[in-house]
Amino acid sequence: MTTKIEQKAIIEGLLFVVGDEGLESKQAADILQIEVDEAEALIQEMKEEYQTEARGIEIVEIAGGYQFTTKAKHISYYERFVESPTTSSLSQAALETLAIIAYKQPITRAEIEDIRGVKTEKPLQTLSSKQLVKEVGRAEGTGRAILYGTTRDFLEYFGLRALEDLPNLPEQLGEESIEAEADLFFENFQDAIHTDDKEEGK
Amino acid sequence: MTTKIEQKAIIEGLLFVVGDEGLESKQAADILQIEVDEAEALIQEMKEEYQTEARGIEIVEIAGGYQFTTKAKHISYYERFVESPTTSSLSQAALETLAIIAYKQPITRAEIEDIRGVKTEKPLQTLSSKQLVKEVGRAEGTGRAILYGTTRDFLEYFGLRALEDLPNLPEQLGEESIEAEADLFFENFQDAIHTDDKEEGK
Amino acid sequence: MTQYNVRLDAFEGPLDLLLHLINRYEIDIYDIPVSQITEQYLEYIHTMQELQLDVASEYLVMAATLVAIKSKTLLPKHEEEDYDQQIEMDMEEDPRDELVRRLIEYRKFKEASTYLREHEGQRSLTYSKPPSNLDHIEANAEPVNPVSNMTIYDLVDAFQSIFDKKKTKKQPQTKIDRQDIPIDTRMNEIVTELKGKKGVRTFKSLFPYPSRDHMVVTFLAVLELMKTRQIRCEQEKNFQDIMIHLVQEENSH
Repeated sequence: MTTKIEQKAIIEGLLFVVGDEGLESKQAADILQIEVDEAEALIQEMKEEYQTEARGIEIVEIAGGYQFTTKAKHISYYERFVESPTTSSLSQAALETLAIIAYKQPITRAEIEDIRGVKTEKPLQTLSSKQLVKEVGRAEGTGRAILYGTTRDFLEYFGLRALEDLPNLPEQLGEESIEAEADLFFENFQDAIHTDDKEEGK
Repeated sequence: MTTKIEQKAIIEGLLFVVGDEGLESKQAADILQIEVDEAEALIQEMKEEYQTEARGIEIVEIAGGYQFTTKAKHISYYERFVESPTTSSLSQAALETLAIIAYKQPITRAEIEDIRGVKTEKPLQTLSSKQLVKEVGRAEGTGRAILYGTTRDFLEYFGLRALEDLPNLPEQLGEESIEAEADLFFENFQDAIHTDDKEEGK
Repeated sequence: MTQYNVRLDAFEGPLDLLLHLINRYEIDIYDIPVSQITEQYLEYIHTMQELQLDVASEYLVMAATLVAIKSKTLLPKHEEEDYDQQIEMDMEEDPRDELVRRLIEYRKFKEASTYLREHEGQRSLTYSKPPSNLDHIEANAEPVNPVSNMTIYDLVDAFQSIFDKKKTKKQPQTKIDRQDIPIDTRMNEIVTELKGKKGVRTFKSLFPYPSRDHMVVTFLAVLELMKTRQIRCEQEKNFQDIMIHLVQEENSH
């Protein structure tokens, strides 16, 4: 019989070992030979405990599993040392394409292009090669076009627990979101400017 | 100015990030902008602290660098983890790699990566450790890259008497090439347009 | 020039550009003043062309769509019998409806992409680690069959899927060279053509190539020539050929 403290220690070790593949509470339960909700409760307690100043890692839930990550507030220390986890952020074209796939999957390229109003081959290629989307089947009818869907890496990349975490699509956008959009447009400039700055500053 | 507690938290994060590459006390000192012996002292203190029952990982010194490992006394739990079905089933990446090796053996890693279009180090490692593929020779020429092939276990697991029993690969679908041709004209525009603007992943 | 490059980069296509114009001129998306937006849109396209930036064919198609909507809204109501008119009022959609629907649909995903962008940013602040190599841990139990849930045909499928993926990655090869057709060039061509044919040609004869690109540019060139009063269009009856007349310059010698 293991004590609760030991159980937590074992979960810590397991979380370390699985890395970004993540650990499901079911797996933890099987290994500790306890009930799933017990394991879940332990992990939740640990999640809290890691929030203390004294810890440099924390538990996050991504793609249905728990995993350790470093804390965002320490990023400046790690940046000096290791390459950033997402060195290159996705282009706006890729991001829009990804948003459409995430909400409308399974979806064909033609359907995506219908929504975006532009050809989408290159963004799709980028997303496939980054393994953020994959073929999930073939559409019926002539041509049997490829149907695209998101991958586990997609959830991992954006730190999402599940597809259900995505907010509902706004049905009607009010004044606020129009302003937000204008802001986004401005941010695009900012982003572009910042990228240059960083490169210069290196 | 960071407190000692924070400094330890940052070292914890660093140790987590470096994994089995290890962290030297000199590196920790540079990042925290403190003296090397200060960093060394901090790490030694942490080493002690991790010895408590409550922790599932500990700090070990290997080849002049510090790194996290799991605790030896928990080995039975990791064994259970390794044996668990979720751990043992193959990922899509591993399955694809296995398919390529099965049909194209003997084949080098570079050739597999050429076909898949992505890095294949990890899937290959998985397949080797599960005894599905093995080194069957060396390629000619400089580098003498490892040639991979499938194992006896592979045949056994899939219930095949010999490699000749592998089903034929389906011919490329005619419909698809027709579709591709029809698209060619407009992709022509798209390509030219995309060449100079929109750098993906910027 | 640089400034315009940034602007070009900032748009993801004709819908994005339209949304920008709608925001900039504080236009109600449900009641778009088509004339105004068309003018702004075309002006933008012209600027890009003047700067010799490539204008994607999608932008030109949208230009044609806008012009088509504009002309539909400008068409006088048919003066037919009352009940016909009634039916038409019921049946006929606002010509802007389809465009509005597309703009709103596109805007939803543009919004959604900002959500993803935020998460991407957050995520980039934390590091995770790859799974540890546990090969050294020997399982006590019988070695597990790692493919127990699969058949050999799953392997064939996996192989097939690699080639399907490759297909989407393949850069198409084609011998046709892309043709740049700036509207200005096409306008000059049309004027020259008209001069050679005593100043009159049929509308149809201006579209010798079955190329979408060429057709759109030609159509825009005709509109532009009409606007600048270099040509005049005449049609005697419904469905008859439209005749294009070169407007003789007053100070011509």
